[in-house]
Amino acid sequence: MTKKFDFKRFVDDNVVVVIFLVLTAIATPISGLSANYILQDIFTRIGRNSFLVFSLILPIMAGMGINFGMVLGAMAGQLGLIWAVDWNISGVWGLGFGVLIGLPIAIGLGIVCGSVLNRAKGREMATGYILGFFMDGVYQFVVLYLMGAIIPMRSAALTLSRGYGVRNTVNLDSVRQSLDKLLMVKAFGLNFPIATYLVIALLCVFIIWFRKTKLGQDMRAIGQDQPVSNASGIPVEKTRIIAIVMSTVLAMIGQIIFLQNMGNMATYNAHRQTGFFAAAAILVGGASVTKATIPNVFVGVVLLHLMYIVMPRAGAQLFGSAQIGEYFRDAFSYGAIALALVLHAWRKRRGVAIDRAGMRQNTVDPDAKGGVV
Amino acid sequence: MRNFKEFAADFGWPRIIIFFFLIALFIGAPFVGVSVSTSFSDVFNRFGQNAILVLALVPMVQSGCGLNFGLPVGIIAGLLGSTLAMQFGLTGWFGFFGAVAICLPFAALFGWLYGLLLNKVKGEEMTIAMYVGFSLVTFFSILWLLLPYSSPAMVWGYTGRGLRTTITLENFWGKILNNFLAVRIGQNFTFPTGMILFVALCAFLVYLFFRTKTGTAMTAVGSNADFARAGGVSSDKMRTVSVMLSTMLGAVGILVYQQSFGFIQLYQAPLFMAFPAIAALLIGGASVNKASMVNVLVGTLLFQGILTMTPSVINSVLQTDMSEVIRIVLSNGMILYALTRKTKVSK
Amino acid sequence: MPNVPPLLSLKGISKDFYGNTVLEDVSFDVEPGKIIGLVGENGAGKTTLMRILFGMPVITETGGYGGQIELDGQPVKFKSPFDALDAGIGMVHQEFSLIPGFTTAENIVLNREPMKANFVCEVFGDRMSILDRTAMRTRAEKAIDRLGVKLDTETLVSEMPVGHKQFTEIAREINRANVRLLVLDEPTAVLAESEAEILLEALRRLAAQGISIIFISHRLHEVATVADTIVVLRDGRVVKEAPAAGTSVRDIASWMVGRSVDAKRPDLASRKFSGEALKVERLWVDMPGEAVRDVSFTVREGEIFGIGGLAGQGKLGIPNGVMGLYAGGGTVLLHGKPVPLNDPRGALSMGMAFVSEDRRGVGLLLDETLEWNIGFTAMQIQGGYLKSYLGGLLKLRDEAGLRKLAEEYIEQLSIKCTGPKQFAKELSGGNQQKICLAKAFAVGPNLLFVSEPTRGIDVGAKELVLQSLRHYNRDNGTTIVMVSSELEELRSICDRVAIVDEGRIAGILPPDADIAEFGLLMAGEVKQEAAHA
Amino acid sequence: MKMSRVFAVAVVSAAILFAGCQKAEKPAAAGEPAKAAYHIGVVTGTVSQSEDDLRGAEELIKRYGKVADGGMIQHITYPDMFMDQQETTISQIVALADDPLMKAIVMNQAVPGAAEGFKRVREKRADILLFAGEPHEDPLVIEAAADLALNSDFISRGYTIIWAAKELGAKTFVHISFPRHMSYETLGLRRQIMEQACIDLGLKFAFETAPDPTSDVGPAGAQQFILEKVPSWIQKYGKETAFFCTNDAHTEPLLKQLLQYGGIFVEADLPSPLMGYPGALGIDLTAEAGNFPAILKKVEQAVVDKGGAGRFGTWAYSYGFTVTAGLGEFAKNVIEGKTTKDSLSGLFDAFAVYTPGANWNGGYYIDANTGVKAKNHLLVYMDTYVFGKGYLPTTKQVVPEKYYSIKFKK
Repeated sequence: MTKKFDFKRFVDDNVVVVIFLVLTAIATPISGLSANYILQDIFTRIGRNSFLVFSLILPIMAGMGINFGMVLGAMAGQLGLIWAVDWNISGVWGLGFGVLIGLPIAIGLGIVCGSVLNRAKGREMATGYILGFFMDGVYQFVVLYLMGAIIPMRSAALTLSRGYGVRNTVNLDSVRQSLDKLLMVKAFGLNFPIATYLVIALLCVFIIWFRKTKLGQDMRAIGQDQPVSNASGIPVEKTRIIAIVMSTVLAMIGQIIFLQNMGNMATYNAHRQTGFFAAAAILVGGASVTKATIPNVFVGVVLLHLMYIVMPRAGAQLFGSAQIGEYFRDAFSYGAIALALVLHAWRKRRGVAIDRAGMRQNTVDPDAKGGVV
Repeated sequence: MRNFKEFAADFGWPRIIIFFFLIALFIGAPFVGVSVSTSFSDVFNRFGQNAILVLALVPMVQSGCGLNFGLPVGIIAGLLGSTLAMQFGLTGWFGFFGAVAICLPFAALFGWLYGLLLNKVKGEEMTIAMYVGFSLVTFFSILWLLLPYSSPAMVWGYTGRGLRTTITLENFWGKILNNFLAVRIGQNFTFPTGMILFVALCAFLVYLFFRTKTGTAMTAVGSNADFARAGGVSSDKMRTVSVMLSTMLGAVGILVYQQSFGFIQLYQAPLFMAFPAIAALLIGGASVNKASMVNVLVGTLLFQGILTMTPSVINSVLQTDMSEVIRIVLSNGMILYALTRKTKVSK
Repeated sequence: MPNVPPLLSLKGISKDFYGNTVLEDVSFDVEPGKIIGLVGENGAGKTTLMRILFGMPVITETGGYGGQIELDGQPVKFKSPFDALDAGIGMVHQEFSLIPGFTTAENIVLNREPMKANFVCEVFGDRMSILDRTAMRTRAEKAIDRLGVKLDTETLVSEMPVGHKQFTEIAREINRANVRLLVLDEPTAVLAESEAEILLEALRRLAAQGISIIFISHRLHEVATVADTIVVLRDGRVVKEAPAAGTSVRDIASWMVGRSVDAKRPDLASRKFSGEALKVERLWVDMPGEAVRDVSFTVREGEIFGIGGLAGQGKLGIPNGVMGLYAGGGTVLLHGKPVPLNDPRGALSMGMAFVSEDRRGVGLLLDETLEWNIGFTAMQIQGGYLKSYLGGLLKLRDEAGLRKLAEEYIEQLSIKCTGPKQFAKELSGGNQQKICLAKAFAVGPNLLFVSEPTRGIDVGAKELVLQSLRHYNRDNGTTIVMVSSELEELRSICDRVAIVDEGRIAGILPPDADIAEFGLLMAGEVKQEAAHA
Repeated sequence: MKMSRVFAVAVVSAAILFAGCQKAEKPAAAGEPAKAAYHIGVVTGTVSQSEDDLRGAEELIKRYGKVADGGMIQHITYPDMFMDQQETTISQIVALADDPLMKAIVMNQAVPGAAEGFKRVREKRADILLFAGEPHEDPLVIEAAADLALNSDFISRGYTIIWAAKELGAKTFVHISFPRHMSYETLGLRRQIMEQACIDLGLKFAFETAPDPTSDVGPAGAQQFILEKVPSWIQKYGKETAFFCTNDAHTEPLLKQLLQYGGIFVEADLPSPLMGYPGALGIDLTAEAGNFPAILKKVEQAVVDKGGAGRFGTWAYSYGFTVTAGLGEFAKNVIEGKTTKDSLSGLFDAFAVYTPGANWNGGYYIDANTGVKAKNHLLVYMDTYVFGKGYLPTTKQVVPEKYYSIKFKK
């Protein structure tokens, strides 16, 4: 670690962050939105999204890349909320009830997901992504055909009029923003959902604490070198499953926090893109598929959502067409993930090459370096 | 019995189950009032429509780049080809092959760039390909609005600027391959001879390609990159060639799809093309690193068969719309199965 | 202490792999606080012996072993390496097994971290305990102190020099509470001379603390200086067990390689060579585990040139470097023309061919047919076995030609297979090797590199492979450079044999030279002279 | 290192925001003379989702200028994947309220997330008028959030479409939809009314399922299904069958096939001369751009040429276009005090600006379950225009009272 601030190296290490900073820096003034609005939206979105993004940290630590299987956790959270609404438990208690219901489901799904990913070592990300699609089908089957038919439902407002299946949109009025409003503090003309922040802070503390545990240490070890960890007696497969289970459970809670702020839930769609947005956020925050930290999460959530807030408007102003702004936002978010993944993969390969070159210095006689490489 | 077991292991249980499921659907169809001849006609039609898109996956699988989740890259090139051909006012055979001629250089260029990119990210091709596809499609959504297309048949009617979401090919080259030498039997059955012939031609060309020196080298790269290197073959170059080929086939594939479908579909539509194609190839028995013409043909037939039959038959039987769920579980389950299968390639 | 049983006692250990005897009646004792130097050529059975001692699963999977291992006079049988670890046996492998992003201390206590229990453990078990960082550091420091070396506990492994990594590994093993016996497999191979000195010193300290050590090394002078007793393995037997005091390096070397029969090469006199086929000057090759540092030699036209040496010394790097498979530098001339390095195609185009030592990894397309395997290089490099259509516009594989080619070689090399369409992975090792040879022959090379042609194949097939090389050389006058770990083999077929040690040519000898000479070259004892060879 | 990064980001973000506000305030300081006194926010889909809605917004911009140029209209769009990305929809709506001059927000279509967005705007700025066109959420939900919700009259049209189909000679009526739509109260209820009306008017009712274009098959798969199925449907039900589908994406292939194989099409779910016909027939409308009567004429010509005279209908003006533009106009009038937000005639006057010569009808929504008449939820419809035949007096029809009391149930 060099003390001296090396600008080039800083840019090099944080290319994705820098690109985003520059982009938003250009877009923000163009959008013409007020600082008050942007800040308020950012603060709301931090509360809403960062928990979900946090659920990605542990699998990255365990060397499994970005856990696109976290949508399974989101589904579990939605099931929990559906029941909370169905049983008409309102307020924070409703959220707690949702978590309670979601917990066993998330653990079960996490074990399934972890086992599947263990069978697909080396391509966890693509597999997790497809697993999300696959489970989406199962989720639809459960929610659309079993609920109300086999699984009893009480509320008529929730069930489709045909007698079974849950409605397309579930109105979450009974729990709407119950966590956010538990301790809403007004300051500088902005609202701060302190209770939500506390929950997130608690999670941060948990993650910091968890890194210090034996299990956390084992995950880090596995993340860096599986064979060595295995040889030293760490149960690799089991630990990987635990990492995914924890990620799924966190995603479940995260989705509940997300939805309580949203106030309503697209029953069949809300979970679909959680993995995508969370991944985008953490990558934009400068994490790689092998290394992620708490600051990555916050930097990522702030930057990505800042872009989401300003980009459509900026695009609209720039091109004189609202829809181009919208496409602009879409293209950029996909492009950002692609770029981040490419840069990381490329840098990893370059790192290996540099390592080899370094080894060469050790092994190859300097006198012999007469030839051309 | 042992023979059957071996055969089953070789052919793969999921395929056998799907095969019998499809048979059952066909047997059950008349009982729920679904016309079998129409169904056959639809299956052939869809087979021809999708086969080249599935075929487009083969080169990249063979060269070890994995499943091409970035198929939209090729599709975009195809869309450029057909929209430009339309803009230039080409119609009929001239239009279709004009579109092919225009799209190929684009596809080659895109494929080359895309190949260079994939060579830089070996080992993570699939995830990255997925996002490259997404970002290119969304980027082109902007371009469809901004590019100075002016042919009245394709721009938004109200303002005369920007391309429509769907553009009809009716007065251009819609169904031109389908109708060529088409055989009509009875009222409901039409065999799209021209399209099937074109598919056969493409499949044959790909088959021939894999018998050339380059094709042989490409297969070797996918089978064992170190062997190929020791044999003086550059794996990066072969991979790039395979990506270009895949992209070009994807472009031609979407043109065939469009002429049969009757519309050009822009904006988000290309996003939905890659997954069915991949599922079809895998159902056909391909693995992540080995695919053959048989896999393509069998897979497309089975997958499109399921796609045609489940909505009509299952929904009629169960009186629900369960087919959606079945299809999602089936196609993604197939991809999942392939990804988690212990790779058969011995090292 | 006559009545105290030895710490470890191996009694009549024997082991065979599918009828192939690897160890036969190996017995020796390890007394507490003593250092045993275990030496032997590649394939002498050192690795298998250590695997048995360690209870590696591969041993039980292949039918177990004969004889008995006693620890403190009690017979033991380890089911897994963890049992061995529990019994107080530690092992340091040749390749590092460290977590790169962890610090020295973290690696030393890996999976044995001291922990502080907390209430969460009551519910979720021990793995939720907090690591006790201070205790970790203390324990690591203690282990390092026992070694008597200087290591910073907070340095990341990835940022350490090689020597420190080695010390970290050893410290990890001795950090175990009950460690009594340490097995070190070539611990000095990657170390510079000065670092090796420190390591040997550390070993002595450990021995003085009562820890027994089995020290495996090819650097005989190290073995001679540090060990109390020297055990020499050859062809699976203990040929000598002698106290180190009073034993010279030369003695050890000749025990190690010595065989009763000396190679008789009556044919040598009749072999005449003219001109220079290959000239290698100051070649370096960056092949992991087989680095070549500075190699120069000349091969004469029509000669069979042997390259020998122990594993990991760089002999494999030479053909791989010349053929461009690994990054390298230096000058290589083929018939006076420079060979482009780092360019396999360039090397092949000049008419050279290579049979790789990594048969399954590099040599074969396991999932393709024999025809493909044999004809591939010829097709890619020389454009052979292609048929023109449409006046040369389209060139397709000549399937008939390929089949004929394959049939020819199947016949000629008597390859056992069902036919040219069989898949390469279905053949036995020996026949796979013949396919690799056929692939190289099919190019009609003017210079052929053959690397470890007989590795892992049975005796009968071995002879056949060597025979076909000999014939090919005689019949076509092709120059052959053969790399092998088996000295006997080299001596039986080559016209000259070069021995590689630590990435350099230690010396070049005629095949019928005294066996001890070879032994000394391998042990790196005559580096000074070698520089001029 | 870590903290420095967070800090760097924080500092730069703050700098950006500061710069942003500076710039945002600049035009105000400059004080351009042509500046509008208040602003109206318009939220629509993109062209690929719903062209007409967006064109309505463009028409408003044409008339009243865009905010960036000192005009009145601030136009934004919701995401194409609005079901998956509600977060963006909500943010976009709330962002409009950021403008202190914003006095009204018009959203057409009010996709899921609209009610929540409106709620948030209310919490922040109670003075902003919130108009929801064609809401997707349940009536009670959107009524609670919006000042005015406006649907195409799914109750009256449930009867009138069947009536019109009968007028055009249909013996069977086929309703094409899928579960997601059928779970919308508005669409599901209309289907029940249609079924009842068929019984009363002596038509055969049939329900067909087609894939949802927002599912993983995408619009392409959904359209493919329609293309394949229409011929066999015609066979099954005969040529004297009227088809109706609830989804825009289905409309285009349906029209194409009906024109070829026979069949009747009364009007689309969201009728417009631009809906389906130009795409299905590949009509060149460049010369007529922006002029609905001319477009209608051209489309009519094309349909008649195809032999569809007397069998195909639409509304003479685009519903989506009119709702966007009309609600915008209405908002303007309300803000300027020319009318009040609960004035039915005021609304129809605003609509008339964009639909000269057309007849509108409609009324307040009555919840069938509670029997309560909503004060801020309007249902509207206009006369059906049949190509080659002219207007059908749809709006003159008296819808029997009993249809208003049918409850959404199956």
